[in-house]
Amino acid sequence: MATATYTGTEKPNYLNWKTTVASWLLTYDHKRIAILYLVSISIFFLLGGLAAAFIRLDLATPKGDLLTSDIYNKMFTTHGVIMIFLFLIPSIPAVFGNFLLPLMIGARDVAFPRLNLLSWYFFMAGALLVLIALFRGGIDTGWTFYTPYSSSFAKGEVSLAIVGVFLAGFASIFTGINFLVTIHKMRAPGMTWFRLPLFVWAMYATSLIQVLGTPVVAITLLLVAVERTFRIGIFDPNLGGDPILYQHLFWFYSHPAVYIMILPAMGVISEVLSAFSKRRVFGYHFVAFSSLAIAIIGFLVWGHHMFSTGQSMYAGIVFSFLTWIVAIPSAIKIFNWMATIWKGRVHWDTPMLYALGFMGLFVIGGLTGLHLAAMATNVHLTDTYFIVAHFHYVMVGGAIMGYLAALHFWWPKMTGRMYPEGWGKLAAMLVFVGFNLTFFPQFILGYMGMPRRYHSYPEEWAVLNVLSTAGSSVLGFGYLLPVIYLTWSLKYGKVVTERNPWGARGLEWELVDPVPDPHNFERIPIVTRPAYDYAHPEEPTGFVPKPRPVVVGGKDG
Amino acid sequence: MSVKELEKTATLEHAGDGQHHGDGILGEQFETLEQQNTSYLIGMWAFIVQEVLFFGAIFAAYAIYRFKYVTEFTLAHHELSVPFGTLNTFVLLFSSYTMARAVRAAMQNRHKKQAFYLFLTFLFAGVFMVNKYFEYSAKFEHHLFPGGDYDAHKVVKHAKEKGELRVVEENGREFYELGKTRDGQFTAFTKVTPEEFEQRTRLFFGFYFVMTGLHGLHVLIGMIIIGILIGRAWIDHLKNKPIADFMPVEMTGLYWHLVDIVWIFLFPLLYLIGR
Amino acid sequence: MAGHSESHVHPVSLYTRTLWWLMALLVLTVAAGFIPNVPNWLGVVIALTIAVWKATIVIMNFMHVRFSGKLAWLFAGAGFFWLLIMLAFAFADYVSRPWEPFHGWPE
Amino acid sequence: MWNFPLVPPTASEEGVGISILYWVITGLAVIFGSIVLFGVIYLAVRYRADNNAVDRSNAVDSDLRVELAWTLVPLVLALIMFGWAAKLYADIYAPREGYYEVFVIGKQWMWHCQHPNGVRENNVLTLPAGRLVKATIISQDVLHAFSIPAFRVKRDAVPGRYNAMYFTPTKPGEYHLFCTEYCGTKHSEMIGKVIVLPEKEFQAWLEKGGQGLATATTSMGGGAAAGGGTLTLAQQGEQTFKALGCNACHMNPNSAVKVPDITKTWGSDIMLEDGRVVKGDEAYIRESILNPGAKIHKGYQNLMPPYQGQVSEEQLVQLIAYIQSLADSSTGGN
Repeated sequence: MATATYTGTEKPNYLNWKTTVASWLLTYDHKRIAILYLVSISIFFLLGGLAAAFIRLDLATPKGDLLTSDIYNKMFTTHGVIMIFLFLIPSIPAVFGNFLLPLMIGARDVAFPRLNLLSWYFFMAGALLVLIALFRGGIDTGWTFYTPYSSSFAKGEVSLAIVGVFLAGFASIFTGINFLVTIHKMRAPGMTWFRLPLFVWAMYATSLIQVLGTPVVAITLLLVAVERTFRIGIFDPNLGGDPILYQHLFWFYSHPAVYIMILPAMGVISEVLSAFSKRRVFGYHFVAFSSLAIAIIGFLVWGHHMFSTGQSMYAGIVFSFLTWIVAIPSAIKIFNWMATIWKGRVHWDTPMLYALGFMGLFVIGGLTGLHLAAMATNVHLTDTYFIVAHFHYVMVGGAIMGYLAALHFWWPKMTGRMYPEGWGKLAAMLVFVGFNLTFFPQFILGYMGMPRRYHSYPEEWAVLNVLSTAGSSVLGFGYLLPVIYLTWSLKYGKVVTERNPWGARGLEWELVDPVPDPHNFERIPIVTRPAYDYAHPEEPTGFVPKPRPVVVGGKDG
Repeated sequence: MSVKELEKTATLEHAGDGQHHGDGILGEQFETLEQQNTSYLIGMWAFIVQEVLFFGAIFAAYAIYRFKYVTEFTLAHHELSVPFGTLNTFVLLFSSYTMARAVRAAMQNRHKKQAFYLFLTFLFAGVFMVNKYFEYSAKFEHHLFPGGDYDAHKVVKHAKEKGELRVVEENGREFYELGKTRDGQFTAFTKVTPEEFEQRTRLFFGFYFVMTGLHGLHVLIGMIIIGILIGRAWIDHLKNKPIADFMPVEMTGLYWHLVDIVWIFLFPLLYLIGR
Repeated sequence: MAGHSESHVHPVSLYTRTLWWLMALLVLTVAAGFIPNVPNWLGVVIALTIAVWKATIVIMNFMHVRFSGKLAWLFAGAGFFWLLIMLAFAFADYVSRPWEPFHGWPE
Repeated sequence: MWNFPLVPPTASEEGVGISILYWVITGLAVIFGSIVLFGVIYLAVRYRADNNAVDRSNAVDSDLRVELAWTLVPLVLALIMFGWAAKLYADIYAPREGYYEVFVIGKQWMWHCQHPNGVRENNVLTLPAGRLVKATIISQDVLHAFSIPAFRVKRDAVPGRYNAMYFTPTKPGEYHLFCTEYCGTKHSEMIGKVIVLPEKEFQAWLEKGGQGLATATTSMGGGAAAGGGTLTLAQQGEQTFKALGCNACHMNPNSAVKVPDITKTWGSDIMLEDGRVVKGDEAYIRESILNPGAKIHKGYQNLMPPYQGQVSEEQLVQLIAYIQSLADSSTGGN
C-alpha cells in the first residue's frame, strides 16, 4: 500500500501528491501516464508541423526554390511518419483514453497499470529511434514505406525508422489490450454496456483495430527491414518478390489505422455535443453500434488503396463495394449528432466550437471520400492532391479538431485551471478558417491532376498553391495559439473549484474532484442512470456508496 | 438491478476487500479476485490474438511464395533436417503438456509439484533451443543463412544427388533443370538460371530464419518467464505458503501453448513440404 | 460466471489424453510427409488439416477454452477469424487475377 | 495572374464519362454537405442556450423511423454510385479489342514509350485522336504510375509485370504526363507530355519516323535493338529474335527440336502441361521468355533456356510486338 508522502495543505490530487521526477517516470497512475503521453505527443506534433511548414513554403513557388528535391522528399516523409505514428495514432487514445476511460466507467485504474506505463516506454523508445533516423540524414521513403523503393533503393536509416515504428506499434497494441480488458471487466456496478458514454464505445472499437491490425503492419515492416539487410526478395520483384503483397499487408493495418485516428475523435464529439447542447445524444444505440461497424467493416476495404496498382478487378470491385458500405455508419453518426443539437440548449464555448468545426470539416472529408470509393474517379484522383486534401480533412480536420475539442473540454479536469475562453474561441476560428484555406484549394489541384509528393509543379497551378501556403500560415498560427495559452493557463489560468464547470453528465464530472485524486474514487461508484441523462439534471448519473477514510497515495507508492 | 441491490453487491464485494488487497495478490485497481483473474485471462487472450495476426501475416507471405516457387522451395527444404524438426515438435508438444500440469498444480497450490513441472517445461524448452542451435549452426556452416555469404551450392548438390536437378548448358550458359527422376528418366518441371535458383532458395531460407527466429525468440522469452516462475514456486514451497496467485502460471501457460501452436504450423510448412 | 469455471481444476487424464492425441497426430503428419508420389497440393492439405487439428486440441484442452466463458471464446475466435479475413481477401486478389478475359469482355 | 484553370481539360472519351461521374458525386456531396453544414449552423444558432423563444418540447432521444431513413437513403444512393463507377472503371482497365498499342517503360526517372512502327519517345507520348489506345505499362526498377489527368486515366508501372489501360483520346492538343507513384529523389521531374494529333497528322508523323516531336531515340536497354525509327517495333523484335538466337528453334522449319508454334501464341488460349488454360497475352509471352518452365505448352518439353537477366524490358516489348505481328499476319490482323 502507498505510504503517505504528501504534506501540502490543499486536498491531494494526482498532480501534486508527489512531485519528484521519478514519481512521474515510474507512475502507474493512468492519469499521469496520460499526461506523459500528452507532453510527448505535443512535442512530436510541433516537429511534424515544422516539417509541414517547410513543405508548404517550398511549394509556394512552382520550382520549389526553398529546398532541394531530396530534402523535400525527406521533409514529407518526416511529416508523415511523425504525424501518423507519433502523433495521430496515440493522440486521443493514449492521452484521453488513458485519462478518461477509468473515470468514465467508474474504475480505479485501467486493468493493467504496469503494461500501461510499459506502453509509454515502448512508444518513447520507438520515437527515439525514429528521431535518430531522421537526424542521421533522414529517410525519403514516404510514410508508406512502399517497396521495392524502401527495401532496395532508398538510402539512409530506413531500417532504424522501421524498428522505431515497430516499437511504437507495440505501444499501441498494449494500449488496445489494456482498454479492451478495462472496458470488459472494470465497469462499475450498474454501468451496463448501454450506459457507457459513447467515447468508451469509440475507444472499444479503436482498441479492436489496434489489437487486430497493428501486429500485421509490425511484421510487414520488419520484413522490409530484413529484406534491406539480407537482400531476401520478399517484396522486390528484382529479387523474386511481389510489391503488391506488401501493399496488401500494409493496408490491412493502415486503412483501419485511419479509424484508429478518427473513431476516438468521433467519441469526443459525441461527448462534447451532448454536454454543450444539454441533451442526450440522439440515437445512442445507433451511434454506439456504428463505431463497431466502422471498426469491423473497416478491415474489409483496404484494397481501395490499390485500384490502379494491378490488383485483380474482381477483388477491386468487392473492396469498392465494401468501401461504399463503410461510409454509411459515418453518415449515421453525423445525422444523429445533428439531431442531438436539435431542441438542445446550445452553449457556444470553445470545445463546442471545435466540435462544430469537426462536423463541418469531417463532412467535407467524408463526402470527398465518396469520390475515392468510386473506382473510376479513384483512378483519376489517387495519388494526387485530392487524396492529400481528403485525408487531411479527415485526419486533421476530423481527428485534430476532435483532439482540440477534448483538450479544451477536459482541460479543467486535467489541470484544475481554466483556459482563457476568448483566446480559445479565436484559436478555434483561426484553425477552422486556416484549415479550409490550406486544404480546400488542394481538392481543385487534385482534380486537375497535381500529383502528391511533388517538389515542383507546372506554372498554372501556382495561384492555388500560394493560396494553400498562405492558409497554412494561418493554420499554423491557429495551432500555436492553444500551445501558448494552454501552457500559460497552467500557471495563470482561473482555478477551477467546482467539480463540474460545464454542467456535464458523466462520472468524470459528477463524482470526481475538480482535479482527481490518485484513486479516482474513494470508493467504486454505483451507476444508476444512463449516460447523458440531461433530462434529469437533479439526479446524478451515479453515486459513491459509503465513504471510506482517505488514504493518501496511489498505486505507485 | 435496483439501486438497493447494486449497493448490496458493491458492499459485499468490498467486504473481502481489505483481506485481498492486504495479501499482495489483489491489485489495487481491482475489486475482487475473480475480476482480477478474468481480467488477466482476457488480457492474455487479447495478447494471443495479437500474436496470431503477427505470425499470420508472415504465414500469408510465405504461402504466396510457396505457391509461386513450389519446386525451388521443395528443393531448398530438403536441407532442413526432419529428424531434428520432429524431435523439436515432440519436445515442444511435451513441454505444453508439462506446462498444463504445472498450471494444474498451481491451481491446487501444490508448489513443489508446480516447480517440478515448470522445471520440466524449462528443460524441454532448453532442449528445443539446443536443437535449434545445432540446426542453425549447420545452416551457417553450409552458407545457407541468407546473409552476405549465402550460397545455394549445397542445395544444388543434394538435389543433383537425388536426381531432382540437372545442370544443362545452352548457348554457353549454365541452367538448372528442376524435376524428378523416375525409372532413370528425368522429367523437368522447370528450368531456371543459377541466379534465380539462388534468389528463390534464399527466399526460402529467409522465411525459414525469420519464422523460426521469431518463434525461437518467443521460446527464449518464455524460458525467462518460466525461470522466474520456478524460483517463485520454489520460494512458495519453502515458505509453505498456503495460497499463491496462480494467474502468472496460467497466463504463462497460455503463452506457452501459443508458442507451441505456432510451431505446430511451422513444422509441416517448413520441414515437410512435398517430399 | 466465467471466472468460476476457469479456476476449476481438471483431471490429469484430460491432459494425458490430449498429449497422446498430439503425439499420434505428430507421427501421422510426419508419415504423411513421406508417402511417395503425393501431389504437392494434397500434401499441403493433409499437413494443414492435421496442424489445425492439433492446434484445436491444444486450444480446447490445454488452453481450457472448452471450459471457459463466452468472453474467452470470443477473443480466441476473433484472432483466427481476422486472420481468415486477411488471408481470404489478400488471396482473393491473387486467385482472381487470371480470370480477367483476354479477348475483351462480352458485351 | 488571374488566368488560372480550375478544372483540367477533358480530352478522352472515357474522361467524359468519368468527369460526369465526378460531378454527379460532387453534386451529391454538395447537397448532403449543405444539409449538414447549414443544418448544424441553423440548429446551433436557433437552439442557443439564451434563446428561450423556441419550442423545446417533445425532444425525443431516438426514433427508429428517422434512423432507418438516414441509413437507407444514403445506402441506396451509394449502391447506385458504386455500380456506375465500377462500370466506368472496367472501361479503362478491362481488356478491349481494336486498339492502337503503345508500350510504356518507366524507370528512375523517365518515361520511355514505344510505338508499333518503331518510333520511340522519351517523356513524350504522341497519340492519334479518335482511336482506342492500349497502353501496356511496366517499370524497370521501382513503382511508378503513368498518369494523364486530361484523359482521367492512370496506371501503376510495376516492375516485373505488365499493367494495361485503355482510353480514346479525342481532342488534339498537348497534355500533362506525370509519374504519380513516389519513386525517389527526382519523382517530381519524372514528367512529360502527351501530344494528341489528328489521325492524318499522326499518320504523317509516324511515317516520318516521329521526327520533330520525339525528343530522343536513345535506347534505354541497349542490346540488339539500336535500330529505332526506321524499323517497326515488330521488325526490331525480329532482329532481337535473331540476335538472341531464338530462330535456331522457333520459326525454323528444319529445327531438330519440337517447339510450340509461336505464330499462334498471341491471342489464343494455350493449354498447359498441367491442364490449365492460359491466355496468350503480353504477360504470358514475357514470362515464357524469361522463365519458360513456368507455363509449359501441352505436348512440349521444357527445353528452352530462361532469358532472365539476358533481355532488357525494351527488347521484351519488341519481341512481344514481333510475336503479335506473326499472329496478325497469319489471321489477318486484329
